Amino acid sequence: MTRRTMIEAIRDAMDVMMSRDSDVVVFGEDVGYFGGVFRASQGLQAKYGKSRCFDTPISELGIVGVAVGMAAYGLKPCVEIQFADYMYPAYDQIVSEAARLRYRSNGQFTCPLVVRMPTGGGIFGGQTHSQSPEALFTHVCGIKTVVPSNPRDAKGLLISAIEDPDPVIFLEPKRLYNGPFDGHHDRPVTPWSKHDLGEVDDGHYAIPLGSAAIRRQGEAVTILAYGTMVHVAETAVAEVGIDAEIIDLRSLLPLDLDTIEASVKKTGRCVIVHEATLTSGFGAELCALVQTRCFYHLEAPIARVAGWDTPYPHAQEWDYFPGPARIGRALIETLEA
Amino acid sequence: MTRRTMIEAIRDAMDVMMSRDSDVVVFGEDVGYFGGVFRASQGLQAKYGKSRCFDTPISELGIVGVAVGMAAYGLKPCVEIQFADYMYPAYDQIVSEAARLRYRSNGQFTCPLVVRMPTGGGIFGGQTHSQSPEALFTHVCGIKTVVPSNPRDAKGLLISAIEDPDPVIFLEPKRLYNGPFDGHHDRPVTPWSKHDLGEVDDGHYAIPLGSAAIRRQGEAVTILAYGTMVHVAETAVAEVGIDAEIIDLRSLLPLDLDTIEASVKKTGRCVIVHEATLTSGFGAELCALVQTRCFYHLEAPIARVAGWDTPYPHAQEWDYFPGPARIGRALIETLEA
Amino acid sequence: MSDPNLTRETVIPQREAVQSAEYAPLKLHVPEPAVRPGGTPDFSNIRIPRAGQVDRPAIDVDAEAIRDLAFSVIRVLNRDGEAVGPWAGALSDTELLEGLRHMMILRAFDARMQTAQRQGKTSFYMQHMGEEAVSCAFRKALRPGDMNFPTYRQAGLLIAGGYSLVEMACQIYSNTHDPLKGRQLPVMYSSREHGFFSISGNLATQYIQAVGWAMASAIKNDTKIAVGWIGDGATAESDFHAALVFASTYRAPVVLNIVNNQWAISTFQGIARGGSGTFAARGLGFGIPALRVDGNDYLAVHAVAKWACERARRNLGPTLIEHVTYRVGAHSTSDDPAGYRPKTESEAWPLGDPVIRLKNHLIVRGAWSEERHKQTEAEILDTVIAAQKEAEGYGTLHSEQRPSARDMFEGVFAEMPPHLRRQRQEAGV
Amino acid sequence: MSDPNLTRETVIPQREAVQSAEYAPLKLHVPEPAVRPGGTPDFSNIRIPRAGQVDRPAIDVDAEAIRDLAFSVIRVLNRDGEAVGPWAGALSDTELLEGLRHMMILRAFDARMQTAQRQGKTSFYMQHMGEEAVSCAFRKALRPGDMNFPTYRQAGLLIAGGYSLVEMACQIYSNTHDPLKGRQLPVMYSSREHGFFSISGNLATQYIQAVGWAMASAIKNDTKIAVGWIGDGATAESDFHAALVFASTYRAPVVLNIVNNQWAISTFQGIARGGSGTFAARGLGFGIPALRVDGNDYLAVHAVAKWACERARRNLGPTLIEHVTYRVGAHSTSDDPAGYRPKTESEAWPLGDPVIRLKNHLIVRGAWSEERHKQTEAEILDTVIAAQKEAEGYGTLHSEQRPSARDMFEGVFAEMPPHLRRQRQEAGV
Ligand SMILES: Cc1ncc(C[n+]2csc(CCOP(=O)(O)OP(=O)(O)O)c2C)c(N)n1
Ligand SMILES: Cc1ncc(C[n+]2csc(CCOP(=O)(O)OP(=O)(O)O)c2C)c(N)n1
Ligand SMILES: [Mg+2]
Ligand SMILES: [Mg+2]
Repeated sequence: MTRRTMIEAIRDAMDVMMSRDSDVVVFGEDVGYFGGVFRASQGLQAKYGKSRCFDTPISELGIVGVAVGMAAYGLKPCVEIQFADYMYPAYDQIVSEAARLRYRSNGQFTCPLVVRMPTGGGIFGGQTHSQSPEALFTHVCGIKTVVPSNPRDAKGLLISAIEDPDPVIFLEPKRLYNGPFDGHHDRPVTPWSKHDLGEVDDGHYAIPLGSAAIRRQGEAVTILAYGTMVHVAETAVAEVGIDAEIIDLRSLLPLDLDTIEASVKKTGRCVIVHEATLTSGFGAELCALVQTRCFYHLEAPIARVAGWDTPYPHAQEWDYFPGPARIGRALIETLEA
Repeated sequence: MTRRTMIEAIRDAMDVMMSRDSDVVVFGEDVGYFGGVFRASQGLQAKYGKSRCFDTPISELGIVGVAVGMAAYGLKPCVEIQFADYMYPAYDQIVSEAARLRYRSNGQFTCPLVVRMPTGGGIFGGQTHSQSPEALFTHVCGIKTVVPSNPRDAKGLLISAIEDPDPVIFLEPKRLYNGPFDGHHDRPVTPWSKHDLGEVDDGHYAIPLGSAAIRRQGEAVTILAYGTMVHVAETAVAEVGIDAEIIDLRSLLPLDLDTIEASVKKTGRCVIVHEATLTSGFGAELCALVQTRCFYHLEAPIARVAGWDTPYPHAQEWDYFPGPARIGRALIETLEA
Repeated sequence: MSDPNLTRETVIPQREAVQSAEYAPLKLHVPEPAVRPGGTPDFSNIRIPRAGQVDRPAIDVDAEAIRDLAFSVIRVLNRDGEAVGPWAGALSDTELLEGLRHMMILRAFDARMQTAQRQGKTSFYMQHMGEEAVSCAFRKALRPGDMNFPTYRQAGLLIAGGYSLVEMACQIYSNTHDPLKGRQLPVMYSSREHGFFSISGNLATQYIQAVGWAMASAIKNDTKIAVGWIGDGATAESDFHAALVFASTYRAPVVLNIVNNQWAISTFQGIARGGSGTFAARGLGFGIPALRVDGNDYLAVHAVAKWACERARRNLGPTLIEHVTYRVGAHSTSDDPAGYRPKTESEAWPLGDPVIRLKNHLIVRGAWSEERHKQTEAEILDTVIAAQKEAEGYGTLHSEQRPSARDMFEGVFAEMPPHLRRQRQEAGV
Repeated sequence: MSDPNLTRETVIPQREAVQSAEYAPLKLHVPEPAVRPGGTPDFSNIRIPRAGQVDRPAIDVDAEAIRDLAFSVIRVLNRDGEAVGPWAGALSDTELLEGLRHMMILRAFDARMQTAQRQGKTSFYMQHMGEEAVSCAFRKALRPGDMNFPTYRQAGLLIAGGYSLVEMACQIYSNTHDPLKGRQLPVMYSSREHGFFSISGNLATQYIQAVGWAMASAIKNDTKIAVGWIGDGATAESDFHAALVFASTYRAPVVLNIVNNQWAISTFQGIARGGSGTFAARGLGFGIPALRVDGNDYLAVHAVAKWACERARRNLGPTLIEHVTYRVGAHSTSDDPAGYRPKTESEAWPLGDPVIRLKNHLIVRGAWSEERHKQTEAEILDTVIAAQKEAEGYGTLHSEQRPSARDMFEGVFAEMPPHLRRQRQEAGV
């Protein structure tokens, strides 16, 4: 057991898998010698050599494209897209190729591939360093989408992702890399070393994809969140003093619908939180599922708190970010409805 | 007033706009001399010359990329992506560029651009000639998404799209090009000449983006549909003999939420139908909006009937397609709930 | 620039008189093919070097040293049916006879399937007419374990690789024996065993994957190589660039083929090629050795393939090959070329027919005769018909015998996740 | 191949001994820069032709005829500070003094903003140190109405184009006077009026748009031209390929610049370039005239820019220019190069400093002196500080004076659709 930041936990997951399985290779822009702009792969090239961990040309299409070919050969590439905002050039290779290969070849070729990418705002990154494109992945059949909210999960989920026989999109909320974020940007940052979930087991362990974690038990309302928003929701709940149940989805597809359903049936109310723009965000799918499954248990409309339907602005970052105040308001409205 | 197929109506819209406005240019793969694989631009090169209507290299990125540059210059490009399934290479230019340009330049540069693309299945096109990617557009702020269901709308909406000062994605259900489709693939095809909405006004007329059309008035349940599914829903309603209200959304973003809300508040029940895969499809957003807006009026869970979460298969096309039987079943369940 | 494949369009002078002081209005240049329907096909402007003229460099040559090869055409069979020059001499009578047989099978199979589609037995078909030599000859330069990343017009790789015609037909018919369970459009074959990667309906995507597969082989210190395939039109796609960038940077053991059959549906090659003269020229911008070969010359394709594969196997890196050929038929069963090119254009095509040229060569060699050819044609037709019949016994697209709706839900993931299980249940299958 | 810009990596012999019969295991080649931190910077392997050596061809020259220019470096200023050769002589003393001034302003502005970022007045900054000549000199070859499609390292286009330093600083501070209303990351300027297209945070996307803009100009029979900008690293992106394809096909009136500053964040240029020797070589695969220029030589950049712009204006089509320069500073304020290259590498860079070289040239010309230079430096600093102060009067990023939340909702569309109006209402703004 070691105290680790989320970046260290992610690095550790790759390290563990590279040492266990010589088919695991790691590459991306600035990923090799330098170890990545967020330092996730620091030291891996020195440890495993240049043909297991290397720099690539700036071509997200190329990164995922060669990874698909490598995965078809039999390797297990774990590649980095420097920011999720830059995944679009690779989107065709993800959607039309990685996601479809097993199906269209009837299993002759498969694509055990992990695409890691930092997501979300909170670092004044403006519209091209802040996006949360998870809904663009959950709509695509044939890929899994994972969003960890803490170092312990990040490591266990990334190990599962690398071991998974199918392509996994691994979204890393960059605002959480160095510490949990309570949603108050004006308060000092808490480091992971001060947080329980910063305690990360050494060596190999896997957290299965498709199992949510209940971060807080509660009776009054169910909050569905993932990534950064788990922590922000915790703050909101503490601040409005409501007995909410907070579910950290961890994996959006496959989704742990049983846990969600049980909780909403218990509380009768549901608030969904994400940082991505509202319209057609993953919250819409969650909302649709919950209303179908729990229709007769719902005592209030399901609320969604999300990023506004605008690009992520630079100066107005905290007007955009769905912080504790907005979540708190939605909780109260949902309880009073 | 002339009887027109949907392809003819679309061609007519481009023709009308090209003759009114010398800034309108039309291009894409096979679009110039040949007039497009679906013949939408047939005759336009001959009429307006090679620099207003021309063939492009096979690069969807390039097609949309040059169109963004042209739009910034001041032209109004109306480009064709041969099949919606091939829009992914252009997705970055659509999401990161066309959709963001006005915002990030504070209106110095704008992007009055239309991207036409045939969507949907029903022609045994397999997984790469059948997709309906509308939800991948509705999640992106800064673009509008339109789906006509008949020749009259297609022309009026396309004219609005070309006149719109912002980028519009114009999705054309290819199964409707030659006639309305009742969802029974084994029955003879009805041509548009036999359908009221095949009567298309000559010359210029615009149907505003953001206004839905009520295709059938009804009291028992509201059906939300667009494109091909409007006609399939009509068949289903006729077959199960239910007094459903059928709303043809026509434009998904902007969305005519008022019409939807009024209808669901009246009927108390709602079935949403689309051909795209279920998870994170546009139906999820519709479902989320309806449950929030109409929560206290809903007497049954909102049902979604959609394509399964698999690639669109070739041989099992009609197992995949959400036909009248599945819609009918959902209607009955919703009424009996 | 000596470009033996110039169409008339590129001969139009590119220069305009330089005007003084003020600037004249700009004009958009839109390339046009030499002739359109109604015109008389004319390839007289295409300069084809005589067979045997082009040098055969050492495999470890520098790309720069052979840049002329990107603007010439390597040819082995001359007008008299003889194999001449430094690229000749690699294949025995037996091998050549086998090659002829493969091309004849492909042609016969195409004809049958084309008709089957017209008869409503399937939805779609794409034939190879005129391009048979490219994939058939290339396949014979490969070794077991090598992997092709083909487009939809390289079924010759399967036929020359010994894949079963019955399985091919079953895939086309989407029947109960379709190895791909009805999921894929006809001709979108896949056979890992035969070194044939699953075809994507999306153009070009597989080109960069070929490079990735080759890089994987190098990472694992394997000896297998990868082969990428792309059409002239599809070279405009992004994946083509990515492939060249990555292949060049990591010196991937890959052969990158461009099949220039002059057309991309209705669009002539000049639109994708722009001002470069040839497609092979693209490789020069990356320091990748680039060759053009007579794609209708079985011996030339094979010799160039061998050369390039040997480079890859010796860890000397990628090679780009432009196969100059002509798409004689329609783009697919959904296309009619009469709308965009003269009907008789294929007859004017100066590189002839690959089957006839190899047949003539074998006759000149004394290893073949018109009679034996006719006889073989008949035999092959019987074989193909038998395979077709067998496949039809397992069903055709609109028959009752077809893959099940259950098959539709399988294989999206290795293990079916709960939401898909629920959907399958809802579908009642 | 004569490549004056070879790093040591490319000198390693590419050939391996050809082995017989069985094949040796393949190996992945991963290019490496000549030196890493701890090593001694060494550019001795970079061959720089003497100034004045490279011919100046006619503007209607064939791309093929000048392919050597893609492997050489056009230089005007020699070691003694004289302007020599066929590319010299275009600029007057006044013009050169103005150019010097622009570069000095850019450098001073960079220094102040860099510090402002460290002081927390904004979130991020990117400087131009070492590359000032490229954008400052290029701008002077343009005419009113021409449009640049820049990356984040061409602020010289704005400064040399007369854009206000105050507005630049306001954009960087995201304050109440930010012309982009706080929506964009610092340095992502936009000024249509100054021929400066809105910068995208996404690399390369604007390259193909430049081609589209140029095509539009040609379609409208206008006389304006477009200029694309891209970094060495970003040439690997797909948009680069699309731009070359479309520019080549439609002979778009566009100049396509590659600023090769040797680094892409931590990645040396050899990763993006692969085996091609130079980036300019990419143009040869498209029949696009391609030139390399000493990017630290104001006169050379200007002369080459003029040549290429003239081509575009005369409807002669696109030109590709590789500007050979060096990124002296960190990639951005988020970066520290000590982690990936020797600290003193910039001092070893053989093409010198663009400001000093132009200064020396002006002194040699008798139009300048060390004193006047110092004096001007001080004046410029005052001007820049005054602009900065004025901007700070309108607020800095974390101050109270900033664009409103209302501004966040505006401008997504020309007219705000109902769902956004609802959201703005919900936000209470
Ligand atoms: C990404 C993508 N865009 C467009 C298409 C539609 N399409 C199918 S084949 C084709 C022409 C391809 O021409 P070429 O590459 O020359 O190959 P050929 O058919 O001549 O063998 C086009 C445009 C596609 N399949 N994929
Ligand atoms: C599509 C995309 N991918 C990745 C990035 C992250 N990124 C920003 S700058 C940069 C390096 C660019 O290097 P180069 O093109 O050489 O330009 P330079 O910074 O040297 O001027 C990278 C990888 C990005 N902005 N956009
Ligand atoms: Mg072709
Ligand atoms: Mg650079």
